[in-house]
Amino acid sequence: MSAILSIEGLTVGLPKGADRPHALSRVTLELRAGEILCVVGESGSGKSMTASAILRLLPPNVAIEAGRILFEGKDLAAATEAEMRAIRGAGIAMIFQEPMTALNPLRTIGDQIGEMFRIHTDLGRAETDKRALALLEDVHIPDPKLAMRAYPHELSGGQRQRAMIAMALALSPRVLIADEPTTALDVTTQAQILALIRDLQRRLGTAVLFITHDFGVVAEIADRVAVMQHGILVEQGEAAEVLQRPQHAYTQALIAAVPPLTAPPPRAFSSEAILRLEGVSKTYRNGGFFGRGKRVTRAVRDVSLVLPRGGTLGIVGESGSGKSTLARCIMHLVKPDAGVIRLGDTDLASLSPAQLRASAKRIQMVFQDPYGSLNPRRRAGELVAQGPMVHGMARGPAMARARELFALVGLDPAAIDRFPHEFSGGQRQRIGIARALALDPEVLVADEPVSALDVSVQAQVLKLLAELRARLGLSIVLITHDLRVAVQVCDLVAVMKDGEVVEHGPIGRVFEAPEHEYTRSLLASVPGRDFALAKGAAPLSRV
Amino acid sequence: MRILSLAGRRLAASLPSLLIILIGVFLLLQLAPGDTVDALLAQMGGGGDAATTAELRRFYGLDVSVPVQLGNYLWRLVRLDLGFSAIYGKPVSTVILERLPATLLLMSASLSFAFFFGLLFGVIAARRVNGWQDSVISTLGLLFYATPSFWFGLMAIVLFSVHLQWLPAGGMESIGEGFTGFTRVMDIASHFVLPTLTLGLIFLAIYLRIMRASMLEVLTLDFVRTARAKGLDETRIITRHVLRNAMLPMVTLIGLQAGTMLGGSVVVESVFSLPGLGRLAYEAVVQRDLNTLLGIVFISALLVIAVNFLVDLLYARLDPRIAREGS
Amino acid sequence: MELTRRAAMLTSAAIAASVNLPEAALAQETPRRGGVMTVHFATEQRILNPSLQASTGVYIVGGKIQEPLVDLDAAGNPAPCLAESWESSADGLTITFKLRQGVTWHDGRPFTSADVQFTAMEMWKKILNYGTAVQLFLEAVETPDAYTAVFKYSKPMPLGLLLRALPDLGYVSPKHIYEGTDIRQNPANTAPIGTGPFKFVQYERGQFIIAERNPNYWRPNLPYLDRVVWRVISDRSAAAAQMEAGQILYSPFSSLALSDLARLGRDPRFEVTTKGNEGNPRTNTLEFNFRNPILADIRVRKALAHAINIPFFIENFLSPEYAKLGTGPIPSVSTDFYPTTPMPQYPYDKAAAIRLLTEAGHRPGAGGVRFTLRLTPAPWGEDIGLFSTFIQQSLGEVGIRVEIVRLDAAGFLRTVYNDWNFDLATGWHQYRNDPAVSTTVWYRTGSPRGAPWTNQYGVADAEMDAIIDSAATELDPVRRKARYADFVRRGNSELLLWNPVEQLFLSAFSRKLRNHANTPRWGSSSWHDLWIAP
Amino acid sequence: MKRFLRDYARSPAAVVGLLLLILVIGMAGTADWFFPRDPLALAGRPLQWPGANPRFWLGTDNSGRDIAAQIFHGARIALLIGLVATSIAVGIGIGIGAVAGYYGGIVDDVLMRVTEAFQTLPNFLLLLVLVSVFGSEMSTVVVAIGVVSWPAPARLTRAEFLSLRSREFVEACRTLGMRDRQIIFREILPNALPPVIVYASVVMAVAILLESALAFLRLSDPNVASWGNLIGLGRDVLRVQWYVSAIPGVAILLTVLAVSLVGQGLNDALNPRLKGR
Repeated sequence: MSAILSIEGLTVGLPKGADRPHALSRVTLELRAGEILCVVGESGSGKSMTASAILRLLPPNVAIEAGRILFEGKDLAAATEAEMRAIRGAGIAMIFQEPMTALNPLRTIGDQIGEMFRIHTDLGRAETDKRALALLEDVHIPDPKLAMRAYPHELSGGQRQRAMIAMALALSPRVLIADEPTTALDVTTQAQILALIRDLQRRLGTAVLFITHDFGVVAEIADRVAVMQHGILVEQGEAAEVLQRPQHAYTQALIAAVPPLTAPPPRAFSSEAILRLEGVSKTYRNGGFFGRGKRVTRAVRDVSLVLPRGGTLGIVGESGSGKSTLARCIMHLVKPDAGVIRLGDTDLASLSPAQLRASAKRIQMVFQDPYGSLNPRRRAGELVAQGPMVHGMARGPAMARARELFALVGLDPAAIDRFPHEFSGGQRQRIGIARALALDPEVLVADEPVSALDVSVQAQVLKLLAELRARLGLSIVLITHDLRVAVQVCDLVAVMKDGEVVEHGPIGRVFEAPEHEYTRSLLASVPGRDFALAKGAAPLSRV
Repeated sequence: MRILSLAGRRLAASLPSLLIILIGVFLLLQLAPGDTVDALLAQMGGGGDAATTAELRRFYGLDVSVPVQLGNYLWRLVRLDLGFSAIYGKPVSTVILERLPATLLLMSASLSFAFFFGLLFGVIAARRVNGWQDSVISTLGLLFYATPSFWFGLMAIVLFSVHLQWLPAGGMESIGEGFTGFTRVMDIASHFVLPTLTLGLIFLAIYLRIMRASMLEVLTLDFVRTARAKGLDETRIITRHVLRNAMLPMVTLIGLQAGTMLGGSVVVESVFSLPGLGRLAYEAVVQRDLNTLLGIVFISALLVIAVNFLVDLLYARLDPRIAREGS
Repeated sequence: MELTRRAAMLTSAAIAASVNLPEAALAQETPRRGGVMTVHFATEQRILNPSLQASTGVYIVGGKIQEPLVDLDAAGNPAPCLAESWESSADGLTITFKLRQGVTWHDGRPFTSADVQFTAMEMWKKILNYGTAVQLFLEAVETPDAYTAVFKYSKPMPLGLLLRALPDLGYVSPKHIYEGTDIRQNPANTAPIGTGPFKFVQYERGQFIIAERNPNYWRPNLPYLDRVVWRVISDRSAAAAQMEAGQILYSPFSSLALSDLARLGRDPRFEVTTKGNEGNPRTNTLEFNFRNPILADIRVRKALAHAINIPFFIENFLSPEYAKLGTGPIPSVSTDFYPTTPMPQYPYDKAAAIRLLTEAGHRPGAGGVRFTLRLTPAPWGEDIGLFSTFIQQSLGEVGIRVEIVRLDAAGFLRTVYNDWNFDLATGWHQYRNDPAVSTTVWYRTGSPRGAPWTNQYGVADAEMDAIIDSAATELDPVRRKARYADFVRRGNSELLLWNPVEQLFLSAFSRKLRNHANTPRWGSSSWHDLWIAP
Repeated sequence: MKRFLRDYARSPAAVVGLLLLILVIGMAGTADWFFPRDPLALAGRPLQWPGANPRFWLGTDNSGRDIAAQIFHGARIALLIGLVATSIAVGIGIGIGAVAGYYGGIVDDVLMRVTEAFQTLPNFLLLLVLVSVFGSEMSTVVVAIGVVSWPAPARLTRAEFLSLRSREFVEACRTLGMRDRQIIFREILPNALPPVIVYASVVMAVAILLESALAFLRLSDPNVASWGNLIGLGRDVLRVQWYVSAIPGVAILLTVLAVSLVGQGLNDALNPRLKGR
C-alpha cells in the first residue's frame, strides 16, 4: 500500500515563553490509502498539533520550521494559501472533538453541508441540496430531511457528530483527519460513531488519521498506531503489534494504565448502613417570570440506595442520567423534593442550617474539575486548612494539619504556599482529596474524580483513593460515567438512566451477569472491551 | 400571533419595573422645592395673590394629600389618561405626541449611524488587528468616547454652522419657508445631521469597540476553524460565519443602552433646540410639571421596552437558539 | 461725475442710517406692504392670552392678536386704542371709557362694552396677575350702551395709575368665546381671538407660532405685514446664529447672550438698542433675610453694599449702553416718579465696608473669613448669574464667604419667598410704569407667605408701610410723586433692599425693519405700522 | 505583580493613558502651589484671550476668573467626582449584583426588577430629577451620579456570580459548612472583582461626563471650579470667545481618555487570554 500522506521530519516551533521550544520535533509519519492510523498520546503530546499542521491551520505565532508534508506529491508545508484552500475540505477533510462548537450555531445543518459544494464545485442549488440529503442518509441520521433544516443545537451530540462526518465526506476526500471525534460523547454514542467511521472508511476507501488519547479506542478501530509524547513520535507500528508488544517504555506505561474490565473478588465490609437513601426525587422547574419558557426536568426519580460502612458504592450513568444531581442531593447542595437521606441515624432534611453546617464534617466531597474546584486566589494550604478553620480550629494548627494531609495524599508539604495553578491536574485532584479529608469525614462522595485526567494519572488517583479507604476506614460514593473506573474500586454499583436506578448490586454480579438491557448495552459499548478483558491486569483496588 | 403574545409577555414582565419607576419618580418629586404653581408664578412674573394661587393649586389637584394624588394618578393611568399638563395647558398625551417625532427621528438616526459605522469600523479593525487601520480606528473610537457630547455639539455648531455655514445651527426644520415633499425631507435631514452625529458618536465608539472585541472572540471559536478546514477564504469566513455571530453582543447592547440614549438626547436636543422628548423632560423637571414628567417617564419606559422587544425579535432572527426557546 | 455724485448720496444715506433716526428714515421712505416678520421666541408660554397673564412672554405674541383699552404713544403717554376716550369722577370712584365703534373680533362678531365688562370682572379682577391687585376695589362695570363701559370702584382709583396700568393690564378678550366655559382651560388661551392687526393661525409647540394679516383691522389699510412668525429657540447661541443667518429679524427682551448682543451691535446688518424698551425698566436686587441676625444689623447691610464695586461690574461685565448705577427702587426712566432730590447711596468703599463689619463685631476668623452667607440667585437672566458670581468674589475680598445656591425657577421662588431659607437673594425687580403696580410690594408688610417678589424678608417698617398706603390712594399727581420720593428715601436709608443696577432690555433688530422701537413698550405693542424694507 | 506591570507596559496606548492620568493627578496636586488664590476669585478683566495677558496664559472667562487656575483646580474636582461617584456606583452594584447572583430565585427576581427599573428610566433624566430635588451641592451631585450609575456594575457582578456560584470551588466551600456571607465576600468576590474593576474605569469616565453635562445645563454646584461649569459658562460667549468652552472641553476629553486607556490597559493585563490582540 502506498502512502497517501507522508510527513517527513516535521518540526513546529512554539512561541517564546512556552514550556518547550517545539510543539513537534522531527515527526515522520505515513498514512496509507484505506487505512486507519491512530495517533495516540496524552494531553500536550502534540497529536492535535500534527493534525493542524497538515491542514496548515496552526494557531498564530506557531509555525512549521522544518520538514515536508507530502499529499499526492505536493508539499503542503510549502503550498500557497490559495492552494491550501483548494485542498482543505476537498482533498483532506477534518472532523473535530466538540461537534457543538465546531458547527456554526446560527446556520442550518443542510446549509453548512451545502457550503462544501458551493466552495469547491459549481453545482446548482437543487443538486447541492440533494447531495447534502444523501450524505445525511449515508451517516444514518434519523429523519435526514428534518436534520437538513435543523440548527446544531436542535440535534443530539451524536447526531451533530454524524452531521460533521457527512460534511467532511461531502467531496469524497482522500484523507479524513478525525481529532478526538468521540471524546465528548457518551460511551454508547461513542461506540456508534466509531462503528460509523469504520464502516464509511471501508466503504469509501478513505484514509483516516484518527487522533485519540484512549487505548480502548485504538484497540477498537486502528489498523496502525503511532504513539506520541512531548512532540516526539516514540513508536509506530501495526495495531495488534503495538498493543500486544509495546516496545517503548512510554507506550508500555500507557497500555499498563488501561484499566481492566473484570471485577475483582469481593471485599468484606460491614453490614451496618452509614448512608441510606429512601425514595429520593428531584425535579427541576425552569420557570421564567410569568411562566416564560417553563420546562420540567425530572433529574432524580425515586432513588433508594444503601451505602454500608466501609463500603464503596459506584453510581454509573451517562450524561443526563441524574447521577451528579444525586450526589448533590446527598451533599445537600441541592434540596431533594421528596425522600429521606439518612447519615447514620440523622435525617439530614430535619436539621437546621446551623446543624447542617456542623454535620458537614461527617460527609465530604471530591469534585470532578481539578481546575474549577479550587479557588484560584487561595494558596493550596489555605484551601485544605479552610475546613477545620470554619469549624473552629485556629489557623496555626489548621495549617499544620494541612501539611500532614499533603503528606498523606502524596504531595510535598512544603508546597502549601503555592497557588493551585502551580500544580498539575493530578496534583490538584490530590489537593481536593486532602481538603475533603481535613474534616475527618465518615463518608466521601467523589463526583467523577478522575474523568478530567490523563489515563496514567487516573490510575494513580484511583490508587490513592483505595489506599485512603483502607487506611482511614472511609465509606465512599463514587460517581462515574466510566465503567472501567467503577470496576477498579467499587464494591457495589448502581446503574442510572434518566434519573432512575435501573439496576444495582455487587459489582461482580452486575458486570458478569447484567440483568437490565441498558447495563448490557453499556458494557458492550466500552471501547476496546475485548482488549481490556483479555488484559486482566492485577486489580488496583486490592492494595 | 406569536409575536403579539411575546410582546404581551414582555410588557407584562416590565410592568413591575414600570410601576417602581412611576411611583419612585412621583414620590421623589414631592421632595422637590416648589411645585408647578411656583413655576407658573415665575413664568407670569409675579402679581398673583394668595387667592389665585390657592385656586391654581386646587385646579391642578395639588391641594390633596400625596397618597391621594398618587392614587388619582395611578387610577387615571389605568384608564390610559396621562392627565393635564400644568405648564402647557394641554393634555399630556398631546404634548408628548407633539414632541415624540423629533426624538424618535433623532434616536433612530443616531442608532442607525452608530450601528452601521460601528459595525463597519469594528470589522475593519478586527481584520487588521494591530495594524495601522486598527490603531487609527481604535484611537478615534477612544476619542469619540471621551468627548462630552454637548461640547462636540457646540464645537460643531461653531465650525459647520457659524464659520462654514453648511448646516443649520438648530431647530427641526426651516419654518415659514413652506417646503413640501422632497425639499421638506431634505430640509429636515439637514437639520438632523449635526444632532445625529453628536448623539451617535459616543455610541459609535462603544459599538465599534464591542464589535472589534466580539469579532476577535468569534474568530477563535471552533466553527471558524471548521470553516477554514472546509477551504473557505477569509472574506467568506467573515461574511458567512463570523459576522452574524459577532453581531449578537452588539444587538444586546442596543437594548441595554436605549435608556442611556434617551438620556443623552436631553443634552443634544437642548444644544440644537430640537423639539423633542428630552428637552421636554428637562423643561418638565424645571417647571415641576409632574404630570408631564411622569408621562414622559411612562412613554420613555415604554419606548425602552419597545426597543428591547425589537431587539429581542432581531436577536431571535439572528440566533435560532433563542427563537425556539422563546415560544 | 454723475457717478461720483450718486456715490456721495449713497454715503450720506449710510451715515444717516448709522446715526439712525427712525423718524428721518420714515420721512424718506414709503412703507412697503407684505413680508414676513420673524421673531425670536425664547420661552414658551402656557397661554397666549394677555388678559389672563401679564408677562412680556405673552405680550410678544398675544399683543399682536389682542388689544388693550389704552396704549402708550411714542412719548410714553396714554393713547387711545380700543377705548377712544376716558374720564374720572372727582372722587375717583367712577371711571368711564368710551369705546371705539366698528371694531370686530377675528371671528367676525362685533366688539362691544359687554366684552370689556366680562374681561374686567372675570379676568382682570379674578385671574390676571397684578390685575387682581390693581382692580382689587373694582366693584362693577356698567354698560349703559354697547360702546360705554363705566368702572365703579369702592375706594378712590387715581386715573393716572389706571391709565399707566391698562396698556399692560387692560387687554380685552371676547365674551362670546369665554362665557360659560372654564376660562383656565379654554382652547382660545393657546389659539387667541382678538381685535388686533394679526390673526392667530397655528402654534406648534417647541417650534413656531404663526399669525397672519387681519384684513378687517380697524385702522384703515393696516397692517403692512402679511405674517408674523415666532420661532421657538430656547438656546441663546442658536438664536444668535439664526439671527445672523437672517432667519429671525428681531430678538426681544435681552434674549440673546450678552456677548452675542455686543457682537451683533458691531455688525452693520443689525441694530442692538434699548429703544422701545423704556417702558420695561428693571433693577438688579440684593435681598436680605432679616431673620439672619447678621443681616438684621444695618451696618452689615451697608458694608455689603460698600464692598461691591458696581461701576466696575457694569463696565466689565455688562455695558453702559443698557445698564447704569441704580439709585433706588424707582428707575430713572420713570420721569413721573423718579425723585428729583438725591437719595442715600452706598458707593464702593472697601475700607468703609471693612470698618463697618469690624464695628458690627465680625472679625476675621480662620482663613480670613468673618462669616458665611448663602446667596440664592434667580435662574433667569445671564446678568443675574454674572452678578451673583461678582458678589461672591467681591464679598470674598472683605472676608465674607459666599456660597451660591443654584435653584431652578420653582425652587427659587419656593425657597426665598415661601420657605425663607436663604441669606441673600439676587434677581430682578420689574418696574411697571407706576410704583403701586409692582414696586411697593417689595417693601410693604402683609403679603401672604409664598407671594413671590414681595416683602418676605422678616422685616416690618411701620413708617414705610404708612408712606406706601398713603401714596396708593393719593389722587393728586404732585403729592403722589412726593410721597414716592419719601418711599425711596426710606427704603434706601434703611437698606431694606438694595437696587444697585438699573437696566433696560436690549433688542436686536435687523436693519431692514422700519417703524420699529417707536413706542416705549414696542415689543409688547401691536406692530400695526411695522414694515420691512427690501 | 512584576509580570502584571510588564504586561501593562507592553501596550503603548495604556502607557500613554497612564502618563495622561499622572499629568491630571499632577495638576490636581500642584493646583494650590501654582494657583494659591481661590480659582473662583476675580482675577482680572473678563474675556481676555489666551496669551493676551501674560498673567493669564489660558485667558480669563466671562466672570473674570483665571481659566488656567480653574483647569488646575478643576482636575481635583474631576478626579474627586470620578473616584467618589465610581466608588458609590460600584459599591452598590457589587452589593446588589452579588446578592442577586448568589441567591438567585426570588431574591434575584426582585433585585433585577429594581435594576431594570433603573435601566429603563434614562439615567440622565433620573439625574436631573435627583439634582433638582436635592439641590446641586457637589456632594449631592456626586452621590446622585453614583446612584444612577450602579445598574451596569450590578449586572456585571451578577453575571460573574451566576457563573462562579455553580463552580465547584463554591460548592466545595458549602460542603465545608461555610456561611453564605463568607462565601460571597471572601471566596467568590475576589474572583468576580477583576472585570468589575476594569468596568469601574468606564463608570468613572461616564461619571466625569455626566457631571459636565449637568454643569452644562447649569445644574451643577457653582461654588466649585469644575470644568463642566466652565463649559456651561462659556456657552454664553461661544461664538466669539470659544476658547472658554474649548479649553475645559479638551481637559475633560483628555481625562476621560486617560481613564479609558488605563482601564483598557488593566483589562488586557488582567486577561491574559486576550494577549496579543
